[in-house]
Amino acid sequence: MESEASMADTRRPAGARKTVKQVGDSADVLRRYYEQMVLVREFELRAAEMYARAKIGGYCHLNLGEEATVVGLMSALRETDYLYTTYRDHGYAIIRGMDPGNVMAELFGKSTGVVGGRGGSMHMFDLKLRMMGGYGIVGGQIPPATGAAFAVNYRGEAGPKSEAVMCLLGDATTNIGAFHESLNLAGLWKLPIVYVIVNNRLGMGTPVEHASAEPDLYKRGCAYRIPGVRVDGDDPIAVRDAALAALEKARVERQPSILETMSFRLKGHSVVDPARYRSTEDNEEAQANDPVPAFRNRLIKGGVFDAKAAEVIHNAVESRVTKAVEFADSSPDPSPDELFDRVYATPVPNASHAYPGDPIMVMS
Amino acid sequence: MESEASMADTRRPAGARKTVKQVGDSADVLRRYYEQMVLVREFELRAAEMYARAKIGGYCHLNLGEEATVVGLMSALRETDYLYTTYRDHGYAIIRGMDPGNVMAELFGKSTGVVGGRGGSMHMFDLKLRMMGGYGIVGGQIPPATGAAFAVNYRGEAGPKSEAVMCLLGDATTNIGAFHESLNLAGLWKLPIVYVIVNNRLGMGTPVEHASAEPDLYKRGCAYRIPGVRVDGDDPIAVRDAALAALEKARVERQPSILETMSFRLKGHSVVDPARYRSTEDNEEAQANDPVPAFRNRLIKGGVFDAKAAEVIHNAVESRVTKAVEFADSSPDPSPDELFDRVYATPVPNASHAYPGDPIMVMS
Amino acid sequence: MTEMTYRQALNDTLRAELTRDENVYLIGEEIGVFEGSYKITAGLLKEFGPRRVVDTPISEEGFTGVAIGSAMLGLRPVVEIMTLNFSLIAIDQIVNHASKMYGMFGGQVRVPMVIRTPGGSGQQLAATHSQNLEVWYAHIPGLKVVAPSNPADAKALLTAAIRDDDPVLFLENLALYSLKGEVPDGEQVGEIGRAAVAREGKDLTVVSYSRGVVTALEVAEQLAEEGISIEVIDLRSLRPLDRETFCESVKKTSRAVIFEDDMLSFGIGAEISATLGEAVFDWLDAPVRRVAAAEVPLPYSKPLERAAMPDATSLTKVIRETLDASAFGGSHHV
Amino acid sequence: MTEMTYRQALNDTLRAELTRDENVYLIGEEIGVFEGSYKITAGLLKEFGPRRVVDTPISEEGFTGVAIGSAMLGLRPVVEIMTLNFSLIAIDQIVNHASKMYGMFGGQVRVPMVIRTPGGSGQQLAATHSQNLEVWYAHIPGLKVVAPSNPADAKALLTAAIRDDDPVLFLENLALYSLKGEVPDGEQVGEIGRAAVAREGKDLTVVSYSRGVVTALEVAEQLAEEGISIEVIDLRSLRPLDRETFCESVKKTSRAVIFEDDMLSFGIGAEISATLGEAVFDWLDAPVRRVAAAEVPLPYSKPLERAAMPDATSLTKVIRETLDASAFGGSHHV
Ligand SMILES: Cc1ncc(C[n+]2csc(CCOP(=O)(O)OP(=O)(O)O)c2C)c(N)n1
Ligand SMILES: Cc1ncc(C[n+]2csc(CCOP(=O)(O)OP(=O)(O)O)c2C)c(N)n1
Ligand SMILES: [Mg+2]
Ligand SMILES: [Mg+2]
Repeated sequence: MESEASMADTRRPAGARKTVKQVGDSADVLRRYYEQMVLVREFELRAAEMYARAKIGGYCHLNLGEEATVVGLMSALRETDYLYTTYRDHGYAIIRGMDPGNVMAELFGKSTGVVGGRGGSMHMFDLKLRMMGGYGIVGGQIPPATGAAFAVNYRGEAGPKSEAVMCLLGDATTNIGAFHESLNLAGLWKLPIVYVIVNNRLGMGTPVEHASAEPDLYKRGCAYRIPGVRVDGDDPIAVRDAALAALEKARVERQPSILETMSFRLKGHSVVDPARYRSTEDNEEAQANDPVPAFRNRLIKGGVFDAKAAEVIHNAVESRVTKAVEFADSSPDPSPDELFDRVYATPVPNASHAYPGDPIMVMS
Repeated sequence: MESEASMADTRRPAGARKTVKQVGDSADVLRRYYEQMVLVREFELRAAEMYARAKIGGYCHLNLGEEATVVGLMSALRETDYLYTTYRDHGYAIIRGMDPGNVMAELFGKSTGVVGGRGGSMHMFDLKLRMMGGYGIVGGQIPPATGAAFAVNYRGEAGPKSEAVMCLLGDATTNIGAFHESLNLAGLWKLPIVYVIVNNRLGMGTPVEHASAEPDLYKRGCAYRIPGVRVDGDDPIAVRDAALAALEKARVERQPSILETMSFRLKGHSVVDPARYRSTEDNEEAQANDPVPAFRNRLIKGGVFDAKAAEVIHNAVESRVTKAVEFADSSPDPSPDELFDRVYATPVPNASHAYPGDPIMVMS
Repeated sequence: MTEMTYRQALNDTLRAELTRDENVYLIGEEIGVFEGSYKITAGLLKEFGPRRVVDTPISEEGFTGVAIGSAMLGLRPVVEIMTLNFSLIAIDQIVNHASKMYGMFGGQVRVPMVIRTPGGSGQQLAATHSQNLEVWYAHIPGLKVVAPSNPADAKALLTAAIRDDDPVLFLENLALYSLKGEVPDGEQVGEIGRAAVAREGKDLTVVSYSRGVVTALEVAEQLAEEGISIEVIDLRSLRPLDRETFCESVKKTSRAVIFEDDMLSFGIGAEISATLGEAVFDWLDAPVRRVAAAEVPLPYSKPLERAAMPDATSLTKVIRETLDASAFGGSHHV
Repeated sequence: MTEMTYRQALNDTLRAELTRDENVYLIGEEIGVFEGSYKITAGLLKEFGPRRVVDTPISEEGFTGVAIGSAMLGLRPVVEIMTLNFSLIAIDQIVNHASKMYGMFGGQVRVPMVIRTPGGSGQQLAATHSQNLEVWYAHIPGLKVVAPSNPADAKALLTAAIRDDDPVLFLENLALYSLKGEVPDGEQVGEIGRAAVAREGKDLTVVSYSRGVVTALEVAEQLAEEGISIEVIDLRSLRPLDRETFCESVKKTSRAVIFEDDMLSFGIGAEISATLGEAVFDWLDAPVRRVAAAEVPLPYSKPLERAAMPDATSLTKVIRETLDASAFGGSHHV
């Protein structure tokens, strides 16, 4: 019925996740997913370590606990699709295709970083990969992502070959005005976009129920006739399949939708947050739902690999992350004389190139 | 069911409006409502005339077509309640209790205006009457109105004697971020407020369906578990009764709600808008639904008064409006030496009192 | 050359750019069916259709951000924000996003967009609808800000802004829309970042921009009759700021007055005056004065509004005081 | 007197005002359970409960507006906006509403509220999270803006701001929170609108505010060893701006340098310099120079960030250049 957008919670108890046989993906695919999840996990643990060793500065938000969501979402995207993320973006950047070395180098602020050391942790970007950026202003990415979908619509026909846009946002971000204005425009103009609400139950220290008057976030599209689906964010397969369906709707029907992935934040909001505000129960629940060992055991149970093979994958990933750190560490800092290289795309006269303390102009 | 806020369209075809007997109000009450509707109508027509004669400047938005809504809403409010309106505020100001002379004087920019000539058409305000202002920034009144409800909650108990807040907004204003953030806070914190969406089918030249992805605006509270009711805005009784019920919910249950009143804008967006973008059918439909003659006929049919008595009311109102104009016209302009009287409520040293061209300071 | 209004110059330029480049589109409130609050886009919806001329809901933050995202993918949106006052709702998208992306993302992505919006006071629109906040935008790296004062510059600078690969805030003014002037025919691409000598003179320099230039030229004309020769500098571009042009002028005249519609403290004139104080210190014969608006929420009442706004009278007064302060005895003395 | 950090001074003051006046309440993101992003409100939720210490969703525009409305009814909210950068989302409520109401509504309604928010760069937070936009607010009539540079002023000015009946933007700085200083015990009510002579001197005046004052005092201390006597003016209040105090200082020293963390063009220093250029023109022995940030979206990389920010080295350099420009040969000459 036109006026009632469909809303569905597709989760099943963790125990009842589909077996490897049921999902029917090849062993190679499942192994790759596991490897990618481990890569995100190891990269983030190392990033935390490097932050503690002051190799990384500023804010640093990790995907720990979000690995299955990262892998599920990224495997649903095509090369031709566009991705907008939040500041919690390392894992997405890597699985979308950035070299972990360049991502780590960005964290180190080096000239070999994905944006030359200008953005840091919150601002991974790669135009070729259509990874359109991490964004540090809560909700700031939603209008531009909606605009990317507008551009796709402006240029191309709807259909199975159409490009589409995926816009990530956190649970707490559904309470900001930009979310409302953007979803209304997407619903009104029928834009090819999927808004993925990565629900890790917390916005910094605030639980969803204390932030959103409608805590079933996948239902919040009701005000725009935008359908919503809630999925188990700890299951990469479930996330992938739900994302594929939502992207298909975007490509073919130009129907924007909400996909809410339910997972847990295993650590603090950022590396410097001890998260004292979390109860032991909360922490235990989060740890109990750690998606990495869960997926590992599922694959072992399904006979995709055995513990030893998993160990081999793990070690290979570790050395890859070690290489990334070495690359970042040995890369040069950007030079101060490059300070004014990136102010304007189109040069114009009289743009200021003054360093602090320079005379405003030299008159003769 | 907790997660499903109730949404109801209570309208009946105009022909099937309740008869005077069915509504059961005393003849005095009904006569007063009619008189008030005529007062708004005549005041606005005169304001348009005065604008044409350059007695009024700036923007000027009229309540023509909104008279039944104005009277219905204002009769539901108690003296102790707080009212926030849009820039389309003349009628609300007058029926809330401001003297038409002072309102007209404000339009004339005179020192006897309700805000001393500083605000003009869009900014009627009277603290004693708890008319907390007309607001010219679309949606700008919604967060402060929500804050007024927050203050009521902060100070007083819920219950039938509680104060409540009424916040008016136009149909097109439901698409701005401030609407979303405010309703989420009201729903989350259970604030005593009624958001009245005065739906006149248009935002300037834009029909509701071209602005809102959910054109049934009373349903837009679904994203905050806020219930909504749609009512016939051309029927003062229906509006009043729906507003009373919503206010009661706010007082007793601290349940915020949406009340959508359906009416028609009889003229352009503002006095200078010829509304060429409207089709003849649209205009005819609007005129056919003019609430003033409709209510007049209803009262005549119901035996509340006859055509002659209605005429008498009309003439009395006209001379009252004429007096208002005379008062405004004969009132003095504010004097330029008062320019700096209203910058700060708490005086502080070094506040600038410089007129254009004054030296920045006199050094000796 | 054709004589036309500032409004017409804008309308013609938008039409020309829409025709020239399929990636150019217009987006904003009431620009299509309503033909624009101030009729700048009149006729364009009929001519180019709803794909190229996009009416939006009242969602400044949303549609400005949509324009940004579409520009990231190579479209060239021209956004209309109904008045500068409403840009506050979109300012996070303009300042924290559009202006930062090229630099923060390492030069990988360009944001070729124009935000057209009228500022201006003096229309009795009261405090919230009469602001001149261009100085806010002029302070922001990554953004370009232009404020043409006449139809010819409006055409040339709007063309340049649309073809520029950075976000450009294009400041119009309610009081300029009906102003007439000669406009060169055919394609005219102005240069962002250059001021103009709007009138040559040798006794004193008046620096202004947008609507202020019109008043400055009137005053210069009148004072010329008394043998006082005023040079008028039209900044045209507020960011980048062409310091050289107005500094060279003041080196010649040795006296400067700044005329601006915004409020004095921390306004546009402050930067002009500070620049002069540093760069041409040795050439100045008198203190640099600013003629700007009184610092109050602008009242609706006409007499109060007039009292708060700078005008020809206050400008003339300050010019005379500045000349007196430097013992000026008329052009023949110089 | 007790020595404490800037953070502690704020925390103590909030506690004292919450205790003193039932109408005072705190509202903002993560100020309760999380105890504040920068721990300014640590312990206050436990002490005063959720009615007085209100955690909000991420809705800067919404909760700032809620604070405004509650202030219209007589409450005295103290809003925390996590950083100045995020105030852009609430700026329509702050500038178009809170700042306009008292004047626009004819003085009928007061809006007694404080908006606490830290600005500041130098934390490697990159372009969107490192801005110093206080000049925007300093330009707005109806608003008051203070920017204390030390714990004692933080206490006195926050107390004054909470008791003031107008909206006050209270600017903090990430780099100041852990700064220690002597704070007078007991109630201290500062005066909004007054600058301070942070250090007396006679050769040159450095005008600064907030974090910049700390650097200015360090530099003054070092130069003193060379017999160069620097007077340091701490503006403290950006609106109203205490022009008299810094003008009197420069009349005495005849030389001025402005030190600011924001970007040079159209920054805070522009107004200071313009004021000096007009008001003490005849007393100036050298051009007024400004030491401010480079005009780029601030990069994350530490070396690039450092290169873009003003510091003791650039300030010292410009002080020396200013002294040389006026043939200064050391205090003994004066
Ligand atoms: C406009 C704005 N307000 C506040 C912040 C500070 N902040 C950064 S992340 C965050 C919490 C966001 O939570 P959520 O959306 O659930 O995403 P998560 O961090 O859990 O992935 C806040 C409040 C910000 N960056 N931008
Ligand atoms: C933030 C903002 N954007 C745009 C405007 C210009 N504007 C004034 S009224 C209006 C239409 C509002 O329509 P609606 O909410 O339906 O109220 P109505 O005028 O129909 O009563 C617009 C776009 C404004 N005042 N503020
Ligand atoms: Mg979260
Ligand atoms: Mg409407």
